[in-house]
Amino acid sequence: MWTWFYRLASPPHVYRTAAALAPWFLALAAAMIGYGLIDGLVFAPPDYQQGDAFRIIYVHAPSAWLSLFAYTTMAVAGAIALIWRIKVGFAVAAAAAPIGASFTLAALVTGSLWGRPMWGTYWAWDPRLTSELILLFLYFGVISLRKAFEDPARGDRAAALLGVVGVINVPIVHFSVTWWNSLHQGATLAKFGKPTMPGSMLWPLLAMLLGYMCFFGGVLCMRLRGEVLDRERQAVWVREALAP
Amino acid sequence: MNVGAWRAMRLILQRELCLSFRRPDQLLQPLVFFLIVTTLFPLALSPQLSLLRDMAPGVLWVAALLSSLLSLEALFKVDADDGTLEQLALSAQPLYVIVIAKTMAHWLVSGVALVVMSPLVATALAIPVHAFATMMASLALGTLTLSWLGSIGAGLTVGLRRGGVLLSLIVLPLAMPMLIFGASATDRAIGGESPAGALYFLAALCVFTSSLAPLAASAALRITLE
Amino acid sequence: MNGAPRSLSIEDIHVWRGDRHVLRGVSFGVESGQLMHIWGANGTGKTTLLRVVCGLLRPEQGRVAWSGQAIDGVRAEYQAALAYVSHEPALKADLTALENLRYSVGLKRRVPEAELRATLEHCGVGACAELPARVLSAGQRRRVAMARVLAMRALLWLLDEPFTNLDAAGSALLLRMLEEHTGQGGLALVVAHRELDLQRPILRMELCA
Amino acid sequence: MIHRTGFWAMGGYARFVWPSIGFAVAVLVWNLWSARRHHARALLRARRTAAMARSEKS
Repeated sequence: MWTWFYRLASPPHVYRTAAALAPWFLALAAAMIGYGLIDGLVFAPPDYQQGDAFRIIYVHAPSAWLSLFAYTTMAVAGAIALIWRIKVGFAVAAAAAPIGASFTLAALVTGSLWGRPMWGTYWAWDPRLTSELILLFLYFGVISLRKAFEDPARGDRAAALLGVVGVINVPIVHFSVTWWNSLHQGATLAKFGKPTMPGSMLWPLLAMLLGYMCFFGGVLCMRLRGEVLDRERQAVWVREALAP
Repeated sequence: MNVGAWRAMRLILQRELCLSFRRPDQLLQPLVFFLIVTTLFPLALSPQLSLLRDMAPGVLWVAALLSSLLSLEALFKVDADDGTLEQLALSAQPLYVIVIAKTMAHWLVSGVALVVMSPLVATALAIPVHAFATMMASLALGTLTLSWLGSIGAGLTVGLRRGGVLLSLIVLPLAMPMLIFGASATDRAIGGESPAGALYFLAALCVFTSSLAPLAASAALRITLE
Repeated sequence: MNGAPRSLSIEDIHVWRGDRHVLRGVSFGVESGQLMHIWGANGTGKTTLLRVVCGLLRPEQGRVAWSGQAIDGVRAEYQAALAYVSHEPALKADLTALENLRYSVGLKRRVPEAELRATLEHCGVGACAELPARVLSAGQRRRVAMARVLAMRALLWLLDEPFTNLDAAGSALLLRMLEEHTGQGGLALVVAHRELDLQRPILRMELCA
Repeated sequence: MIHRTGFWAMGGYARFVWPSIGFAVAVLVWNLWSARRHHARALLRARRTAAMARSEKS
């Protein structure tokens, strides 16, 4: 069972599988994001309180969700790599970090663009946006720590450890920020995502969420190939694959 | 003949304290920094007492955070530079014993000193005397938590030439919950409300980091010592 | 020295540093009473090899075994049995020579102060016991590091360029120490550029780039 | 035509909705572009290493 697992996680196998999977993920993503955007922007009815501004949720919520999902992926891959010494885990963690950071940024920008008409200001220290901002800082920490080491293998392991520490911290940050916010402003701010959303609004949102996940899978595969190649530059299989 | 973990911890603690008291200037620098930063705020904002009282907990906590961070960079780096960290790592003691002893020593010389000095700064920032007890308790818990978090960051950046900025980049986001609870405990005490809730959360954070950080920091050291 | 004969075996060690294949399948064994002299040009991985043997550096491939057991499994026992001197003497500049010994040797075994003083005396730096390491000369610091190795009463000595900065008398003393250590059944790995003229036969290994 | 303007106007929130969508799409495109570039560069580095190894051998 373990040998099978190690073979599955062997770099050449991962390199080839990622190449095979990426187009499928991206095609699915294109279909779902395309449907979600058209249905969400054109056909879904405007919100009775927020009007058409609520449509920003179709890009904000998937970005925010993905920012957390990518961080978790990064931490879990790093933990697996540290504990069971599966080197591909480091490559996955390294590949997930910049993708996650970009979607964190997207969630922040779209969130504050939504905030301007709703709160009258781009930035209102809303607990979710504040957590998202701290998440961005955590991403920066992990990415710069990896780059700071001259020896990439050590950078990988240090960054993986920081990722694990950060993922434990994320719920604490979220809880403390929510607590802090309730202390200072009360729940007066309008919020995204009411519990009862009619289907006509919900379907495109679900499609967007799934589409973003697929997109993440596809881009992760693409980046993963680069990371694996960099780590295996000296390996025989790379030389054979590149032999003229 | 073997040396137990407690004895080893006591020995390292003794070594650290001895080293810090041989260098009193380095002991005082973070404290002076704390004083200077807290002086900056009234100068930059306004010396109006009512305004100061509103800002005081935040100012106090941010200054404490920064000055603690300042001395954290050296936690493992000095020993790594002169080769004694390798000797400690090869001393047949588990790495976390070393981490715990060194972090406690750091807290004793930086955190406790900050707590002791805080009433002075608090008076200058117009914090009423009845809030001193809460403020000092929260600072004690907060600086201890920060020392633990910092030990992880210091362990991760120990081999790097310019680790200082990176250390702050790593540790500050992790320290934000602590800042929130600490500042609001102080804030509530000033306003005459019960700070119990915030203090409990702060204590919980402190216990949580105290139990996990030594493991994380020793894992970090094992990676960076290579 | 304590009892049973021990052996250290280094089995097919590979270490990569970035793109550089520093150690390419190094293997050898050392047993009680043997000394291995490791030499080779700069940059051939001598220090790296010693760090692998210490357990500070984990090799990409291969293993280090102490009496047949991988050192990862018997870490505490293995570390208690070894004394390592890197190319720095590893002394705290602000502590005295004696305090340096107290806080490093003291972590390995309970050791009375008088014994530490006697060891310093034996290594020719008894007069420096109360001086901070900062004011000692490079050669004196080396001697303090030698005293640390002696006082640890370790079975396995790992010495990285121990002759650096030592004068003729110091080198002779170190050679005598190595002779006695191996004579009593100790093991030693010595990285050195000079010849080790001991009476006992020694093992030699050259590392090549 | 009225419907078209209505759609693009987003009920008066066009200033916020379209930049949001635009930024989100830009992030998606950036991810695709940078992932491609990342792999291409890694390929280049690997080729260079392989060429160096070959020249060392011969």
